[in-house]
Amino acid sequence: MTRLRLSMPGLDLKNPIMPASGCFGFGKEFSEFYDLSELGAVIIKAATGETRYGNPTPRVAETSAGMLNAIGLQNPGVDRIISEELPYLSEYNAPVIANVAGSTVEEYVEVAEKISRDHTINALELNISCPNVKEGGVQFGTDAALAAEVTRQVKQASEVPVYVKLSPNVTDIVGMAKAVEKAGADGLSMINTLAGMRLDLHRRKPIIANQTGGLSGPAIKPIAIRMIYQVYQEVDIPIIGMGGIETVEDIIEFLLAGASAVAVGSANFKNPFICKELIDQLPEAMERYGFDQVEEMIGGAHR
Amino acid sequence: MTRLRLSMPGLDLKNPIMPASGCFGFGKEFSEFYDLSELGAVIIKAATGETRYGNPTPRVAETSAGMLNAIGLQNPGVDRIISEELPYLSEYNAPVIANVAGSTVEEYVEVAEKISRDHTINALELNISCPNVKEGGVQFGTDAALAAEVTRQVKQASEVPVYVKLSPNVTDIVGMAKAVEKAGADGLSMINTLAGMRLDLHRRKPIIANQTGGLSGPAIKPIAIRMIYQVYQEVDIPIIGMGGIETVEDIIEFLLAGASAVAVGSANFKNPFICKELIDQLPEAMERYGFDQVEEMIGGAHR
Amino acid sequence: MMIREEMEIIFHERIAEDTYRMTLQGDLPAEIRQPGQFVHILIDQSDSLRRPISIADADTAKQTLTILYKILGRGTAALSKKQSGDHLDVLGPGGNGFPIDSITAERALLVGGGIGVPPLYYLAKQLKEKGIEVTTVLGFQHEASVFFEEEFRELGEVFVTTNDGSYGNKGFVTEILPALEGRFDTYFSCGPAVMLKAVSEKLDGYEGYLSIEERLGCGVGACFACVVQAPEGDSKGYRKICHDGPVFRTGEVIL
Amino acid sequence: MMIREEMEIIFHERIAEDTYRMTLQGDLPAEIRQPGQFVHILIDQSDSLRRPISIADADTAKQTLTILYKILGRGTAALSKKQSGDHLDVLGPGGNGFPIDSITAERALLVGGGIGVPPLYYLAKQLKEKGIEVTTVLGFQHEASVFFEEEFRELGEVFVTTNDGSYGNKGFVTEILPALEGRFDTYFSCGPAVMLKAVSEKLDGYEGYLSIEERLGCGVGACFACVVQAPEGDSKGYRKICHDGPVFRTGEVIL
Ligand SMILES: Cc1cc2nc3c(=O)[nH]c(=O)nc-3n(C[C@H](O)[C@H](O)[C@H](O)COP(=O)(O)OP(=O)(O)OC[C@H]3O[C@@H](n4cnc5c(N)ncnc54)[C@H](O)[C@@H]3O)c2cc1C
Ligand SMILES: Cc1cc2nc3c(=O)[nH]c(=O)nc-3n(C[C@H](O)[C@H](O)[C@H](O)COP(=O)(O)OP(=O)(O)OC[C@H]3O[C@@H](n4cnc5c(N)ncnc54)[C@H](O)[C@@H]3O)c2cc1C
Ligand SMILES: Cc1cc2nc3c(=O)[nH]c(=O)nc-3n(C[C@H](O)[C@H](O)[C@H](O)COP(=O)(O)O)c2cc1C
Ligand SMILES: Cc1cc2nc3c(=O)[nH]c(=O)nc-3n(C[C@H](O)[C@H](O)[C@H](O)COP(=O)(O)O)c2cc1C
Ligand code: FES
Ligand code: FES
Repeated sequence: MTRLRLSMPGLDLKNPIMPASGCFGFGKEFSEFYDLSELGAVIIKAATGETRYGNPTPRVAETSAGMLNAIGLQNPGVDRIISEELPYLSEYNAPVIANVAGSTVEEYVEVAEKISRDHTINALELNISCPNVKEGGVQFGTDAALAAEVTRQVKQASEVPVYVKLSPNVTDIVGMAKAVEKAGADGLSMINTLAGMRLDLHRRKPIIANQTGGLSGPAIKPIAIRMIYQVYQEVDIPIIGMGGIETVEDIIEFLLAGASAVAVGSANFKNPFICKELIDQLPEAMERYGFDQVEEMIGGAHR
Repeated sequence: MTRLRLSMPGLDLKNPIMPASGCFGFGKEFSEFYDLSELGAVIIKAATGETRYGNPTPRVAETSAGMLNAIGLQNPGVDRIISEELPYLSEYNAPVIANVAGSTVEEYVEVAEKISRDHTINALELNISCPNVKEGGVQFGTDAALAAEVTRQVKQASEVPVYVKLSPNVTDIVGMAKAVEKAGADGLSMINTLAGMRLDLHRRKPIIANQTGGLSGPAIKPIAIRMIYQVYQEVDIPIIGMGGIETVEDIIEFLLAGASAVAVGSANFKNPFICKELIDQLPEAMERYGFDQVEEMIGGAHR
Repeated sequence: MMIREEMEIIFHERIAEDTYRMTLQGDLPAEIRQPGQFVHILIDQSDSLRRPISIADADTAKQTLTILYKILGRGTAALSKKQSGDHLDVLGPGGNGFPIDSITAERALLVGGGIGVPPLYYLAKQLKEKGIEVTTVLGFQHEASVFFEEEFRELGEVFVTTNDGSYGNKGFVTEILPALEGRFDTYFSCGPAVMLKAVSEKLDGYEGYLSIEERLGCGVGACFACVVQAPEGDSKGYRKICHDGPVFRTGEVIL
Repeated sequence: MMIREEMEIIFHERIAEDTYRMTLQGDLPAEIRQPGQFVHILIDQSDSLRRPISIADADTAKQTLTILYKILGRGTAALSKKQSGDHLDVLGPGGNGFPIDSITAERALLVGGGIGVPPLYYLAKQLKEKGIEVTTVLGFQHEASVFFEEEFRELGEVFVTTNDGSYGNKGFVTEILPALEGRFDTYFSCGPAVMLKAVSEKLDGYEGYLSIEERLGCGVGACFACVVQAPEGDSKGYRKICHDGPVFRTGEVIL
């Protein structure tokens, strides 16, 4: 299957498909459904400096062709992720990308320093775009100067390449992308969720206890494709694309727009086998659209 | 049906339901489906200073629970709208809101001046948020200072109240809302479409000839609800809510979030009778959720 | 008048490669004014846009209309899964078709390409009824995609071309046209944009009517999704395919 | 092991106000380990989230399982429209149920409220099989919403309460509990959060198991949508309802 291979900074991928952060935990649950070694890579749940309990429940709600979530970065903290979660993942033959979050630049740096030194980790995904916690880095994701600053410092602290995950909740996505590229980002990851809300008509209150949640799923795909298409034209670093992927056609669309690889998020909830199924289906779909190698598809809509 | 009545600056509405700009032309076509006098109001297609032909076709594409459009503000120009389109609408007993667009402040002012003097027009909707034309005012919709400036000048030129239609493609919707309120807006209209894209996998190019288009439909409803909820808390002017409305439950959700009235856009394409059907269904739905008057619902989620 | 109704599917069958014939029953057929009009179908309630499909035949007595469609994408694929007895949300009839009442021709030439063939069938039947002689040229990709040759043959002479020559004459419909010079006074054509352009250039000078396609939004003339430019000097500058068309007299719009 | 399969609906019937019973057939029932586990159903392929529904009964020989559900919103309303012969995309069985193998009670009390009743039925059957005496208290809103009283009666004594007194005893299930003091050594409860809280306070001191509900995301333990806090001092600090639960021993989580 060399047709599906590709390389990105820090990542030798046997295929361009990986689960998105927060939608796959630390992999254990999904390893009961299929062999994680089949995956292009695994992006694990956000790690913060300390244990976080996250937001009150309800934390999820369905919307038309999408869902809202406000988990609030619940995680056991970087130390316990390293000691309790990574050993299990290291048994599989798939690169691991650690999603790094924090409330301050110092926290980002601390997490990046610690987790990037674990031999299981091949790259970091710098999460400056979680819309669901006040102290969750969203300010870093909507201000280009702050984004550049945290990128610069994390880049210095990290032993592995750093992909910066961009927030779509901004006026100027290209400006954000260029700012973090200039600050040293090795790649981009886009998009995170859009801030949204749903009301419970009976209770007359937001369904999500946190009031707002992040919108994901097919509903946001056109926004993701637009942003990746625009950013691809303006930066020279590779993009991991995500936002509403459910089919192999979606994957081809992301690659044509400019992504080098893709992550599948909410669709894992509908179908826990989705990543494996998409990997199996990709070669045939590539043929249908006249592609031999994954690399031919990347940015294909710009030629 | 006094239960459905409500007043907003310049608008005495017999019910809170109106078709959204651009999705109802100038009303003529829909008058074959039902009596336009049943509508709360009619928001007509954008008017610019001169005739505009708009973008090349294709101009629309379907997406999951939504659609993209890039009409490009095609319209016969303000003079011909006044002479050829408004007389027909004036025969109906429904307030008319004129959507005003332009490339320069001067053009906005010219259109506002002319059209607000027509006796058919009860209010203006200042469209600073069309994402589909380079020279279409989108710069006014993403920069708070520019938005305030065009609002101020149009407000001066207009004989009728001015509702400013906000773009959701911004980092800080509350900041935009406050800026135009301070500049004299009588009300807000939100949201316009989100910039999006879909690729044709066979042609390997965007489906929409203009490349990007505006995303509308149920897909964007959670974003609209979130923005209206946030803005309602920070401004004192009424909001016309829109974005993905298809059912009476959707309408109640918009009102609870903070809208005083709602506009129905893309849903007119699925079902040309939708506005009338929603008006007919609203009283029963209000009862189901324990409301007697429309006004009780407005901002209900904030109490 | 356009109406919206849940029409019942009473017949549905594959008739060629990826091509289906479906008969729908309801009140809508009584509203059809002209051949060349279309119905606007909401295939699934969760779709955001309807799909326009030409009326290929109609029987007002039986309250039925027939459509012929080809699977091109998600919508038409979903349509092909529907079964007799199912109901479809149909809006129509839409647009202005071929001006059958004012046609004064004695001999008509019909030129259809691929899935542009359907509206010509209902037209051919009505031309024949008016006593007008009908000659038809049908172009397809290859043998497997040919349909309705027999049906047209019952109404007049038929020439079939396929791009690869696997059936009928090899080549494009335009290659047949020179041989037909002098055998018609008015022509009617429907098919892909490139074909319409080539046909109208080849048949320059004849009275001609073209049925044009574009991605539609509302389908009722309100959204400006479907405009096509009118020639310089036209006072409006454009036409709406869904409302002014889909049928235009040659020269009325720029192809 | 959890599997995902298209199960066939072989029985579907309304059994009370807005309340339905559905039997599904497939390979999944063979994987059930405990009463109290749930299936996670994708009602329509266009939905974004599955809906968790408790396994109310199962027959491994016949390869069937039964669910009982109430229409509460869009998903359950759509589920109620499905017909025998249709297929459902089911993931399961999920979670940890009632630890039936390690229960040493001699007399069990089951307390179910509304649509929390279903998992208790499969539990009651298995308790009875183990020779454990079963007493059941079922609480409903009003007469029209009462279901499965007879089914439980075949397994032991049953008390029914309705909020408005239109059937059985008037009031909440908790009002019956004092009268049952001394007639059980372990209790099992499922129902709305407020009821569980009241029941566990009333029955403080008894060994008890509670089945808890929350809006789920993945349903497999990966997304942290469904957490519930554990008492101070717990090393993890939380439990996942979909994975560690939905059944917890009293005191394991904060209600
Ligand atoms: C007035 C009118 C009459 C028509 N009559 C017929 C008919 O009788 N039989 C028939 O099979 N088709 C007809 N079409 C075309 C038909 O509407 C499209 O094939 C259909 O909408 C495609 O929907 P989809 O979801 O399957 O494809 P999509 O997934 O939307 O698109 C797949 C491909 O189909 C093509 N396509 C999409 N929309 C159109 C369109 N409006 N016109 C042409 N091609 C399109 C594009 O090449 C696109 O890449 C007609 C179109 C118009 C405007
Ligand atoms: C482990 C578990 C087992 C369950 N077993 C059953 C069962 O056997 N029978 C049954 O009828 N229901 C059961 N439920 C509840 C069921 O999942 C919800 O009623 C259903 O998901 C609602 O979906 P909907 O689309 O109809 O409602 P929605 O439109 O999503 O919501 C409508 C209302 O339903 C309620 N609701 C939504 N999700 C849940 C939830 N997860 N738990 C409780 N209430 C909810 C809320 O009050 C909401 O306002 C169970 C839930 C869990 C977590
Ligand atoms: C339940 C849930 C939890 C998520 N948690 C994280 C997270 O911890 N870190 C992060 O960077 N993104 C997180 N995301 C965002 C996803 O990684 C992804 O960017 C987004 O969901 C869009 O992809 P999708 O539409 O395929 O879900 C989360 C998304 C969901 C739905
Ligand atoms: C085809 C189309 C044309 C539109 N034209 C305009 C316009 O001219 N002026 C404007 O302010 N908004 C325009 N809009 C935006 C709508 O008025 C509305 O804000 C948006 O579509 C969200 O509502 P919806 O989801 O109900 O469609 C247009 C939308 C569509 C789909
Ligand atoms: S499709 Fe809307 S005007 Fe033609
Ligand atoms: S629902 Fe995802 S962890 Fe429980």
